[in-house]
Amino acid sequence: MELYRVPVQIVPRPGILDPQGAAVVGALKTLGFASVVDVRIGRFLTVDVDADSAEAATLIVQRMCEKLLANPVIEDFALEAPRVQPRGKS
Amino acid sequence: MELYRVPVQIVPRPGILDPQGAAVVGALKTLGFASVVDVRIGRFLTVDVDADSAEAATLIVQRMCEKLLANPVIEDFALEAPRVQPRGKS
Amino acid sequence: MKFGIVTFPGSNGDYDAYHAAAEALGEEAVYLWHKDHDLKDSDVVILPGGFSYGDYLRAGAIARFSPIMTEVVAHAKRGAPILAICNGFQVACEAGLLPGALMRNISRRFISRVVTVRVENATSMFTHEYFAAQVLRLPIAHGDGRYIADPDVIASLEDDGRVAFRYSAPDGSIGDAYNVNGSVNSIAGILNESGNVLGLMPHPERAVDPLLGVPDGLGLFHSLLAGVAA
Amino acid sequence: MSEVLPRPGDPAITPELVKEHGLTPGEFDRVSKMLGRAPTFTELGIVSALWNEHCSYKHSKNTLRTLPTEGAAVIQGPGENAGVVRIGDGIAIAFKIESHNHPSAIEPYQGAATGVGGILRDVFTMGARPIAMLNSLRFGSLDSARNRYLFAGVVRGIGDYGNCIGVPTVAGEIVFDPAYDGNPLVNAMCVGMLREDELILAKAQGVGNSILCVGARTGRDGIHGASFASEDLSEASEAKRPRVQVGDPFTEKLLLEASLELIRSGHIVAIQDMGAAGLTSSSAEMAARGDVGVTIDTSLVPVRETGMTPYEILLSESQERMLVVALQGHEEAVRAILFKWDLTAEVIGKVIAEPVYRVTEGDTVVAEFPGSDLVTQCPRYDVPAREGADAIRLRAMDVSAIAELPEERDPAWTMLKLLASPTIASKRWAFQQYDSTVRTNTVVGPGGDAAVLRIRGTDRAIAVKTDCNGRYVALDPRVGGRIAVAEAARNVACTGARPLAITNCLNFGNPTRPEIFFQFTEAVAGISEACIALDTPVTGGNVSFYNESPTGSVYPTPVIGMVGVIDSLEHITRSTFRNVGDAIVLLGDCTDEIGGSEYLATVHGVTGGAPPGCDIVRERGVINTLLQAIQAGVVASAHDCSDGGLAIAIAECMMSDAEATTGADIDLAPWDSLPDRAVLFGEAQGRVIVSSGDADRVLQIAAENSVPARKIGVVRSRDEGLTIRVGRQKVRIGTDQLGEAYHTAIPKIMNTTAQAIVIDEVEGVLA
Ligand SMILES: Nc1ncnc2c1ncn2[C@@H]1O[C@H](COP(=O)(O)OP(=O)(O)O)[C@@H](O)[C@H]1O
Ligand SMILES: [Mg+2]
Repeated sequence: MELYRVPVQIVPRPGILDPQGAAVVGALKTLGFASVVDVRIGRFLTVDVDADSAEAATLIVQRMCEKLLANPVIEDFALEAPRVQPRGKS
Repeated sequence: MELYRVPVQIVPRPGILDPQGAAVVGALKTLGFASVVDVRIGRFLTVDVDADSAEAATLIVQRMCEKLLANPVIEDFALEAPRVQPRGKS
Repeated sequence: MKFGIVTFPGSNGDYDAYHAAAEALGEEAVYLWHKDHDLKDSDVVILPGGFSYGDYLRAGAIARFSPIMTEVVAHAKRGAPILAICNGFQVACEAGLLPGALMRNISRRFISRVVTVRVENATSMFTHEYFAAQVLRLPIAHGDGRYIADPDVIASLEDDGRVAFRYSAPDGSIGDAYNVNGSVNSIAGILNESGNVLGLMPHPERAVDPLLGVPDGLGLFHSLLAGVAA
Repeated sequence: MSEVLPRPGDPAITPELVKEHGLTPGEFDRVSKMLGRAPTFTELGIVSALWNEHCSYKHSKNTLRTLPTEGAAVIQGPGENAGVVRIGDGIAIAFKIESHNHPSAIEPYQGAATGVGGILRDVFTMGARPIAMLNSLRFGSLDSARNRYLFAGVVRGIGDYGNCIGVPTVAGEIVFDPAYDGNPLVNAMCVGMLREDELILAKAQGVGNSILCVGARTGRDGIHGASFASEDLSEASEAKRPRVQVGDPFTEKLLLEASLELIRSGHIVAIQDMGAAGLTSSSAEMAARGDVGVTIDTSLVPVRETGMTPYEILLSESQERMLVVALQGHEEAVRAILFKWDLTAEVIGKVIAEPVYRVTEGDTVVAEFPGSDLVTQCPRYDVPAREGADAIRLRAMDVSAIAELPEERDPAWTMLKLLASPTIASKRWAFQQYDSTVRTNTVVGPGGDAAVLRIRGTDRAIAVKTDCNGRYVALDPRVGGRIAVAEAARNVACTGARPLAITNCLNFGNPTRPEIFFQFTEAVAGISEACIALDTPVTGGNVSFYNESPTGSVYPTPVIGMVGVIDSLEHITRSTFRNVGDAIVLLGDCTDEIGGSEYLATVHGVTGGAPPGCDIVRERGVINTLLQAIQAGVVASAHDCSDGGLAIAIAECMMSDAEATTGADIDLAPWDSLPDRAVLFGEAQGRVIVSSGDADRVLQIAAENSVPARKIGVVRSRDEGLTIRVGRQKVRIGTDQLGEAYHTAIPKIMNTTAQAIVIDEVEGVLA
């Protein structure tokens, strides 16, 4: 058993209004960042799980996302590759 | 000029209490995901910018993070590698 | 005394602050538009409650870059009073007028109710009309009110008497059960180093009219008035 | 009329496509006749939007016509975005209620939030500043995880939207009953204030005037299901068209401020929000109200996504948008105001002399309808109404024969059980998530009988409340309809307010079923009777049909939103006992009725019997008595007797305000001849508990109004608790014990770590 950290990106589904992102684009432009074209804002989670392998860790976090972490009506999610995590640290 | 998409991860600084993360851990356990050890919740942004190169895109988004997107009192941020983005699509 | 109340896009406590100053106190009050660079000769600037920029990204994060904030910061530098209420407190922290940050309530829910807070510093320009350890009844209405800061910042706030208010029991005792949003050391309001910027989550401006309940917020405004008269 | 050709790429108009658009063959013929040809795809979309139940009221219009809509206070009755009544001093109140049931069932948070956003727009487009929000919610039992999830998500959605906008959420009601399993009801009401001369209507006028699209950009949100037929249902197109709209309260707040500024500016003649069916319904309805022609160019509409077709632009339900008719030549002034608020306004069309409703895409006409036929010629249906056998059987049930449980031998047990029933228990868990004090006008907030808001600059206040007992309506729709109005009026009167007018949200099942249509027409008849008798005309409302779950339709739930006026701030009255030693007086009378009661539902799991009778003349007498006594200064508190009956109402008077609890000593000997449980827990109508330092005067005023009234007890201190003498029993119970049951019931359920709660927690957290 290793401790794996699985990073999860959750983003609003395409076509879903993202008022936060729109507000941030406006703010960035006001701040002089003229080259900004779009911003979408979602959530970033790191999930630490005990698993036998990186594949197993991915699989379980995938299930967590489907079941709980993402709202399929308005969000998509993607997992990054698990990283082995030293124990006893968060 | 290309359009680059720069993914940004913003996470609570270590040591900062994350009650949301704690609630999610509890929820996952209740749902039977016994192997979950910890969850930290932050923000995931994709910033689309016009830039001459991937390096330039990274640099400008880095500046955005320092100025607006992350609050150094409570958050750390990390950029992923920029990806060239086809135009006219959000 | 002239009160200048900043209206950011998404502010909604500006109206309450205005009426507290103009009606309950009978003082002059003006709204200050976020896009302007003009404090209209206000003596006291109020950063009001509400949801500036929808609280999108982080509460207060975008508002701090409004043009008017340049003048507000300069006003603070001059030692003039700034009263930062609720969302205003969040803006003030983001702008560096006050240390620390306000995070999601520990209950993770928005909380709207009357709370009791204890006056910790009864000598500041905002609070000298209260007596030390006086317990006030004030409304709160926020989702992101959990005050946090680095331990050394907290230590200096405590050591310098810059904690202005703490959530407390009705009898003034302090404890987790009364720490409504989980703030470090039950902190409900703090002062900056020179004592001319007060940030607090409770709403004194909503507690100035006996028709609506105990008018415990009046003392704060009277302190400001008396300070100028003195 | 122009020639209208199909747009390249339009699907062929087949019977299947017509059906997918929700049109019957008869309705299709009607359109074809109106046009003198078959409609194009774009036109089919327009018709399907305007003629669906939600916009056209095709099954309800004929019935709604029977409601009384006129009265001295009414400035604007049904037909506009909101009703408007005058309250004196040149001040008027605009108010309206609307449902968002189905979106909330899919995505409770966004569904409820966008419901709040929509009703806010209805009110501020009248020129009124929103000053209060209310909500009326129905969920299945909280024993189910899904229902807890829906409850928590809806409450959070309502809170987040209203809190962000800065309009206090001050009152409402929440009922839990298995009848709402799978089909929650989420009705939101908004109340706004304006000066009478600031009223503006949504009536397009002035040939040559410009039509502007204002506010948020248009995306592919909520385009109704039928539009999926327009292309292959690939994964990509699925993803392109989210079923739920996401609310943006921040933009709405800007839109609110900008709209009010716009209305006061004199640059515009009409304004209307884009609600259901978006641009289509707002433009067609504005044109029809003004009896003018309009032309709209979809290529000028600011969009958020590329490649949107006219069909999509017309039917999009993107939120936070308005349609404005500006005076010719004033377009730039309009844009300047919106610009100030960081919003955009684009001219997208014109008011024209030619009597047509025309849509173009650039220069190409893509849809055209003669005159306002689209709106005025929509079909109307009367369905045969026949009462369902189930309702008849349930009503006839002899509920007095239901044996008492052994535990009931101690009525204190029953009291605690009822107080902890989620429908009766304190809803603080929910309303503590609503900012109820912003704008500093809330004199009585959530938790009272009705909310009271002072009107600044006057000595007046208004009282507002929503009410409906769906169980009563299910058992006897006419009586239930009457009671809904009477109870709302009583609640408002308990605060010292004269009931003025109502709005209503009629939540029913599938109207094409005769038993549902029977419920609908009967309930509306009951509402009419009560409104006429109480002189509270109907100024508007909303109908929500097809509230059905797999197990059947919901209880018919015609929610009443009542507004009353208090002429002097001195008369504002609260529901809880104030002074130890005051006499407790019951206005009205006890009966042996227990049919349809919360007692039967909670203790015996029974929905049955006839609901309590509603003598509307008596109701009026009780309200008059109450108001006269309040105005005479002899009422310390007044609380309406409803769910759970007299015993529960008394307990609430003692402890619902946790910070000022009292005790009471009650003697119900006058009703010894009635069954104890009917006296304690029966829900006889027309009753109010008053505490007074001058009971004789209260009794005298009651007598003058021919209202039965009796002194039933005395307010005691909290330490003395509650004592009730009833029949041969003496019930004793501590105030704190009652308070504990009442205040902790819902938190205990919602703050567990049960799976669904956690799911909501997580979504709440992650939102
Ligand atoms: N139950 C009702 N009683 C009276 N009037 C109603 C009722 N339902 C709807 N109306 C009126 O019909 C009109 C159309 O309502 P509605 O379609 O809900 O408005 P919106 O366009 O805001 O959705 C409104 O003026 C409304 O007041
Ligand atoms: Mg409308």
